Amino acid sequence: AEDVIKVGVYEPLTGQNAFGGQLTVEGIQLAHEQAPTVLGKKVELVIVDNKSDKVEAANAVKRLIERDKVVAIIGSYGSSLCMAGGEVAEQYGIPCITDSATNPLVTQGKKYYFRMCFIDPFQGAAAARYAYNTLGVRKAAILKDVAQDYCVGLAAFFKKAFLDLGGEVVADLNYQSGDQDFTAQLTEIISKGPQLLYIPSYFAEGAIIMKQARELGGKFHIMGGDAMDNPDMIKIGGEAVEGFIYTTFPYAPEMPDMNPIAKEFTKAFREKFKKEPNANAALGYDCYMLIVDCIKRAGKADPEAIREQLEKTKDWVGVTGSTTIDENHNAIKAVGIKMVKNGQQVYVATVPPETGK
Amino acid sequence: MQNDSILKLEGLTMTFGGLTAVKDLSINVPKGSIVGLIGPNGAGKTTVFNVITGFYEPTAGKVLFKGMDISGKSPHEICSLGIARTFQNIRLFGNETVLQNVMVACNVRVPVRWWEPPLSLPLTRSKERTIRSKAMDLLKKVGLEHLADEIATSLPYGQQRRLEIARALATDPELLLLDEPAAGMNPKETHALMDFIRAIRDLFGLTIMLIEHDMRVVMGICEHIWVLDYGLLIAEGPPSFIQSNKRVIEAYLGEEYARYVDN
Amino acid sequence: MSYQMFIQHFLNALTLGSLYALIAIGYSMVYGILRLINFAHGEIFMLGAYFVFWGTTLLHLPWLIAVPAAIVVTAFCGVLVDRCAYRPLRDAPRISALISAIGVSFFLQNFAIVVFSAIPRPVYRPAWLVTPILIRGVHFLPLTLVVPFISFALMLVVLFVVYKTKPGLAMRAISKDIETSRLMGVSVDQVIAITFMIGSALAAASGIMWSLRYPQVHPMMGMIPGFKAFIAAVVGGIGSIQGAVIGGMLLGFVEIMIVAFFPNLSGFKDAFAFILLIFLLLLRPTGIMGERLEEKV
Amino acid sequence: MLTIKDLHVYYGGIHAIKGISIEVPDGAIVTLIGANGAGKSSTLRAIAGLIKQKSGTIIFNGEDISRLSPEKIVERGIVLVPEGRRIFPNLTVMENLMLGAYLRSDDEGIKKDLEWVFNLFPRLKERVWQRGGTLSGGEQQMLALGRALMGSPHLVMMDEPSLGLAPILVKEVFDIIKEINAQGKTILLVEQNAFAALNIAHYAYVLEVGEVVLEGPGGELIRNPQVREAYLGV
Amino acid sequence: MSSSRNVPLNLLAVAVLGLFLWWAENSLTGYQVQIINLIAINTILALGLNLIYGFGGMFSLGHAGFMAIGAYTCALLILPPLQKQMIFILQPLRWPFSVMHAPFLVAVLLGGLVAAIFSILVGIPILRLGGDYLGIATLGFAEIVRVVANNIPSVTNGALGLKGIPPYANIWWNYGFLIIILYSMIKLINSNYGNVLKAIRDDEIAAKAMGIDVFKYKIQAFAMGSFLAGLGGALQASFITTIDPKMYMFTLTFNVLMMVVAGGLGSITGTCIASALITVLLEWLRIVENPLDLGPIHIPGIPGMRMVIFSLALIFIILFRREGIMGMREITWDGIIGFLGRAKRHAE
Ligand SMILES: Nc1ncnc2c1ncn2[C@@H]1O[C@H](COP(=O)(O)OP(=O)(O)OP(=O)(O)O)[C@@H](O)[C@H]1O
Ligand SMILES: Nc1ncnc2c1ncn2[C@@H]1O[C@H](COP(=O)(O)OP(=O)(O)OP(=O)(O)O)[C@@H](O)[C@H]1O
Ligand SMILES: CC(C)C[C@H](N)C(=O)O
Ligand SMILES: [Mg+2]
Ligand SMILES: [Mg+2]
Repeated sequence: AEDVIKVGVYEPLTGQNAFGGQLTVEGIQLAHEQAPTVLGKKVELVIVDNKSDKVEAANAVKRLIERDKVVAIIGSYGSSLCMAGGEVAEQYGIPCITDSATNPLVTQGKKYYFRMCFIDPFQGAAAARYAYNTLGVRKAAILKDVAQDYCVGLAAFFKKAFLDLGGEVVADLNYQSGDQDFTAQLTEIISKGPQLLYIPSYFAEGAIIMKQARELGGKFHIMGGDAMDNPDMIKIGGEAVEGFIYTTFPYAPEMPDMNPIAKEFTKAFREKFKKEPNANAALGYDCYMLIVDCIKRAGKADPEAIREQLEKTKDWVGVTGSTTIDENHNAIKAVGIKMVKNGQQVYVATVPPETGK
Repeated sequence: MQNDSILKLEGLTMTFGGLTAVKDLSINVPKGSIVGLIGPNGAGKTTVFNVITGFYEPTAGKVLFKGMDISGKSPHEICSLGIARTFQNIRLFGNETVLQNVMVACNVRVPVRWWEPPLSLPLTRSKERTIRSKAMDLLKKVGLEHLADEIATSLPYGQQRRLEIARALATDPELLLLDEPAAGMNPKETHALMDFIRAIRDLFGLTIMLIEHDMRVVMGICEHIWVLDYGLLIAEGPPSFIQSNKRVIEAYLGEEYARYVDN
Repeated sequence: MSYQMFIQHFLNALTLGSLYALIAIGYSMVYGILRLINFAHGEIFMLGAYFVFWGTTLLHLPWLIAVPAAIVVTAFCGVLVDRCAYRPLRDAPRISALISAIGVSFFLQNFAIVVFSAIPRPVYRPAWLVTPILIRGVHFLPLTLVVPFISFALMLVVLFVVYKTKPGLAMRAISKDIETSRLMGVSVDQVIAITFMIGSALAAASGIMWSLRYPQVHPMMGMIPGFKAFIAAVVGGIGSIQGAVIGGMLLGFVEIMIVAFFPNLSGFKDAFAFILLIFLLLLRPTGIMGERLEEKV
Repeated sequence: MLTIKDLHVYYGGIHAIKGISIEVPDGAIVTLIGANGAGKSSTLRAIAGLIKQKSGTIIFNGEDISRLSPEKIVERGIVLVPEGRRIFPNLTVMENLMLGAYLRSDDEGIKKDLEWVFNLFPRLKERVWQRGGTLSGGEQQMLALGRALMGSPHLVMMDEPSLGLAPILVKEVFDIIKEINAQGKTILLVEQNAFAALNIAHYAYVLEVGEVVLEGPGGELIRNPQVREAYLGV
Repeated sequence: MSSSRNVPLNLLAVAVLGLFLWWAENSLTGYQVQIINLIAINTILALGLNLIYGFGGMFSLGHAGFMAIGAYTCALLILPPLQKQMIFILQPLRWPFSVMHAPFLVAVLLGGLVAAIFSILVGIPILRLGGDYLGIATLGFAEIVRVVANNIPSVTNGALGLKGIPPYANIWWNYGFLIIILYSMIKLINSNYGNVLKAIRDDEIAAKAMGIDVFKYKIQAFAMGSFLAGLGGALQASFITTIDPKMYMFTLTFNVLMMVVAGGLGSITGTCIASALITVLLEWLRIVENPLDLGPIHIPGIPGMRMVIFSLALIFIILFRREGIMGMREITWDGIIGFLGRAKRHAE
C-alpha cells in the first residue's frame, strides 16, 4: 500500500541480549503509538528478532530491506549485532540508527549508520574522571567479560583515561560470557586492595559480581557502564549493589529536572506497560521519534533523504535530552551518572558532552 | 613335519591383568596344511589368533611368519604381510553390500588414495575396475555372486560366514585363520563348509588354521591339531591321536564323545 | 599466596566444584542407564530453579515448601520429556535420541523465553544460607559448606538406589541390554521413567542450589553450567556416579585455581580447563572412573 | 499348554514366518530344528513378545498372549533363554540370577529355587560374586539357564543353548535340560545340534524357510531318512 | 554401470542449477538470494560433518572451531590493510597478519587448509578416543579455539571481531564451491576409498583385520571434513562480512549436526535436502513472530515462538524419521528414473 511508511526494527528479542532488546522494543512501540502517522501516512513498524546472533542480524536487516521495503531501520541493542546489520544496510543504502550500541566501530566509516547514544571512549573517560576527581580514587581494578566487545571496549577506554589522569590499575582480570562464578577473580582483586572496581558488564552479571564481591568482603567502590542500567539490577543485586555508581544515558524515570518530553514519556510508559521505563526504552522511543522527525523534515519517506536529515540533526530534543549528530554519526550527548541509594537508582550527575572529550 | 613352516609361535605368553590366557605356547604350522586349534571354552584359542593377527601384543614370546618376527606389528601390517582371519562373532561391515565388503578388503593390495577419486584419472578408474572384478570373481568362487548387491547382514548366517571368508581371501593371504567357522550351522551345512574349506585351500594354495568346537569338522579336515587348556598346550598330533588322548578326553571331549567315536 | 587467600580460593573452588558435581551426577545417571547424552539436562535444571522462583513469588509458598514442591514438579517434567521425546526413539540409533535431546533443550529454552520472558529474575535466598561468615580473614557463606554436603549426600543416595535396590538392579541391566531385561520381566519404560525422575530431581536440586549461589534465574541459565557439568561428567567417566563427582570437583578446582595462580591468564581460564580435561582423557580414554569399554575381538 | 496357530511374522517386507502351528504339551520337551534362517529364533521371539506377529494366535494355558508385552508374558510363566546367552556382563552372577526372579516377591520360593539352581550348577555357586562378563562361555550358558529357572517358569524356551560350547559341555547342557524337564518344567528347545536335540525331545518340528515341513516324535524323526539327509548329515 | 547416461544428466542438472541461480540473482529479492546463499554455505558445512561423522563414524563436535579457524584465516587475508588499521582500535594487528593479503580464492582455500592442518594436529592425539569421549574432546577443542580467539586481540581483535570483510562470497562463489565439493565427495564416497571409510565406521576391528590402516584413514577423513568446515567458515565470513568469537559457540556445531542427522547420517543427498530445509524453515518461521492482523483480531508477535516451533519441528522430524530424511540412502539418477518409470506404469 502506497500510504504506508514502513520502519524496520531489529532487536535481540531472544538469545543472550534478549532482556535489552525487549525493553527497547517497548519504547519503540510506545513511540509508534504516540506518533502513528507522518506526512499523513500511516507508519508501520516491522519488528524482527535477531536472536542475539550476528548471522541472524544480517538476515534480519536484509529481510527488512528486501521484503518489507522499510525506509529506515532502528536497532540494535548490542554493538556486534549492529556491525553485522550495518554492512547490509550500507550495501542497500538504508539509514539505520542504533538505540544504545556504544562501540565506536558501529558507525566508523559508515555512511548509513547512526546512533542515538554516545560512544564508549567518551563514556569510559567520563567514568574515569568521575572516579578520579569526584570519588578521589587512585587505585582501580577492572573485571571484564573478555568475550563481549562492549565490555572489552569500555574497559579499555576507561583504563586508558584513568591511567592518563594519573591513576593506577592494580588488576585487570577477565571472565567469559556465561560464567557465574567470579570468586577467584574477586579474591585476587581484593588482595590487591583497590579503591574502585570497574565492571563494564551487562546488568545481570554485574549484579552477581557485586554480590560476590561483597560476600568476599570487598569494600571498594564499584562502577559500571550503560549496560547496568536496568531496573532488575537492584532486584537481583539487593543490598550488594548499594552505592554502586554507573555511567548511563541521560534518562531515568526518577531524574530531577526532566524535560517535558521525558516526563510525558515516563507517564505514558508506566501506563502502557505497568512498569518503570529505563534508558533503553527511552532510547528506543527517541530513535523512532527522530526518524519520524527526519521524514517530516525531508518531506518524503525516502531513505537517502532520511539519511541526509539524520546527518543534519542538531539540538533535537527527545527523552534522552538534546541530541546532535556529529560528523561520525555519533550523538553528542551528555553522560548521566547514577548511583544506587537505599535500593533506588538515583540520578546524581550529568557530564555534559564538552567536558567528556 | 616335512614341509617348510609358514607360522611359528615361540614361547608365546599372553596375560590380561592377573589372568594368563596363553602360556608358553610353541607351535609350528607347515605351509599348505589345514590345522586345528581346539580346547575348552576360555582355553585361549581366540587369544592366540588375536596375538597372531596383531590385536594383542604378546606378553612374552614371538610370532614368526615365514621366518619374520611379526609380534608387535599392527593388525593392518600383519594383514598386508599375508595373514587374514575371520571372527568368532561374525564381523561384517553391516551397512555395506556383499560386494563392497569384499572390495574393502582388496584395498590392502590395490589402495585408492584420498585424492584419486575426485580427480577421476584414467589410472584410478582402471584401479577401481580391477578391484571390482577381483571382488566379483571371489564372490563367484564362494558362490555368492547372485547376492552381490544385498546388504551383508541381511544374508542368512551360513552365507555370512562364507562372505567373511571371501572377504578374508580378498586380502590375498597365504595364511587364513578361521575362528569357529561352523558355529551355528547344522550338520548338513557343516559338511558343505568342510568341502569349501578344502577347496579354497587347494584353489588359493593357502595354509589354513581353524578353531572349532564341532569335532566332525576338526577331525574331518585337520591334518594336525593342537589342544589348549587354560592356556597350556596339553596335546598335539593328528586327529586320530587327539581323539584317543586321555587328557583331551578328560578336559575337552568328554567320555561320551569317546564312546561315540568308538561306536 | 597467603595462607588465608589459599583457603579462600579453596572454599570458592569447593562450592563451584560441588555445584558442577551435583549437575554432573544427574547427567551421568541418565547416561549410565540409557547411553543418552541428555542435552536437555541443563534446561531441566533451569526449570527447577524457575519453579522455586514462581512458587515463592506467585504462590507465596514458604521457601522450605517451594523447594521440595519444585523438585517434584521438575521430576515430573523430566518424565514427560522422556515420554514424549525419548521413549519413541528407544530402539533408534543413538544419535537420533541425541538430536531429539538437543531439540528438547532448544524447545525448553525458548519456551521459557516465551512464557517466562528473557529477563533475569532475582531469587529469594533464606538468610541462614547466605549470611556471610568471616573467620580469620576468610569469607564464606553457610551455603559454601552446605552445597558440598548435599552433593555428597545425593551421590550416596543415587549410589544406594542404583546398587542396592531392585529398580537399581533393573537399571543396571537395562544399561547393558534392554531386550534381555524385558525377558527378565523388567518393565523397561517404567524403570527408565524412574531414572528420569531421579535424574530430573537431581537437576532441579542443582538448579536450586545454583540459583542460591548465583541468585538469579533466566531461561539461558542452564546452558553453560549444563555444558560444563556435562564435560565434567565425561572426564569423570560418564556413567559413573563417583566419577561425576570427581569430574565436577576437578573442573571447579581447575577453574578457580588457574585464576588464583595465574591471574593474568584469567581470560584463558576455560581454555586451560579444557586442555587439562582433554589431557586427562588421553591418559584415561574412558574417563577417570569410567569402565573400560574395550571391545573383545 | 502352549498352542500356536498359523503364526505369521514379518521383518519389514520380509515374510520370515509363514503360518506356523505348534503344540507344546505340558511337561514335554519339544524341539524345533531347521537350517539357518528357517525362522526358529523368530518363532521363540514371537512367543516371548519380543516381536509382534502379523497374524495368528498364541494360546498359553487357555489365554491368548499374542498381544502381551514381554514382561507380561514372563509374568504368565514363559521365559526365554536367548540366542547367544545375553548375560548381563556388568552384573555379578548373583545379580544376574536375582534379575531372573525380578517379578517374584516370595522370598521363600526364591531361596528354594536358588538352592535348586546351585544344585544343578555347582560352578555358579563358586562364582556368585564374579561378574557375568568374565565367565567362560560354558559358565555363561549355565548362568543363562539358571537365570531363566529363577523366574519359576512353567515353560522354558531355549535358543541354541549348545552354541559355541566345547563337546564336553554340550553333553552337560543336554543332561541338564533333561533334568530340568524331569523336575516338571515344560521345554521348547531350538537347536542346531539336531542329533542331540531329537534324542531328548518328546516331539519335534522341522522348519524350513518359515514353514513346518515335518513333525513327529523325536525318536521317529531321528530315523526319518529325509531328516537324516538334511539335518544330521548322514 | 550407467555412467554414460549419468554424465550428461549431471551436466544437465548443473546447467539447470546455473540457470536457476542466474534467474534468482536477477529476479528474486536480495533477502531470498541471501537464503539461497546460506543454503550453499550450510550444505558445505554439513557435508564436512557428514564426512567425519556419517561416513567416517567419528563423533566430532568440533566443527565450530574449525569454522572459526577458516573464517579468521580468510578474513585476515582479504581484509584491506586500511580496514585492518581502522578496526583494531584496542591493540594494533601484529606483523605478518597486518600485511598479508591474498586473492579471495586463495584465501578461502587457505582457510580450509589451515583448518585441516589444525585438525591433523589435534586429531593425532584425540582420534584415539572413542565415541562420546571423542565428541567431548573435539567440543573442548572448539571451545579452546573460541577462548583463544577472544584473548589474542592483536591477531583476532578479540571480542570486537573483524568487520568490513569484503563481501566477495556471492552466489557464484558459494555454489561454485558447493558443486565442486559435491562432485568430489560423491566421487570419493562411491570409490573404494569411500567403501573403506564406511567399513571403518561399521566395524573398526574387522577393518583392521582386512589390512586397513584405520588411524590413517580416520585422520584423512577428519582433515577433509575439517577442511570443508574451514572453507565453509571462510565463505560465511566473507558472506556475512563480520565475524567475532561469539559466533562460534558450541551451539553452532549443534546446528550443523542437526542438519546432518536430520538428512541422514551417511547420505549426501540427505544432507543437501536437510540443509536447505532447515535453513529455509528457520527463515520462514519468522512469520510466527510477526504480529498478525486478521481483520478485527490482532495477534501480537511473540518473540521466541519461532525457535519453539523450530525445535518442535526438529523433534518431529526425528521422531517420525528416526534415521533422518534419507537414512543412509541416496537419491540417484537410477533411482529417479526407476521411480518415474514405475509412476508411469502405475498411471497407465
Ligand atoms: N581383552 C581381554 N581382556 C581380558 N581377558 C581376556 C581378554 N580376551 C580374552 N580374555 C580372557 O582370556 C581367556 C581366553 O579367552 P579366549 O577368547 O581366547 O577363549 P577361547 O579359547 O577362544 O574360548 P571359546 O571357545 O569360548 O571362544 C578367557 O578367560 C577370556 O576371558
Ligand atoms: N531383525 C531382523 N531383520 C530382518 N530380517 C530378520 C531379522 N531377524 C531375522 N530375520 C530374517 O528372518 C528369517 C528367520 O530368521 P531366524 O533368526 O528366526 O532364523 P533361525 O532359524 O533362528 O536361524 P539360525 O539358525 O541362524 O539362528 C531369516 O531369513 C532372517 O534373515
Ligand atoms: C549494553 C548495551 C546497552 C549496548 C552496549 N552499549 C553495546 O554497545 O553493546
Ligand atoms: Mg574363541
Ligand atoms: Mg536362530
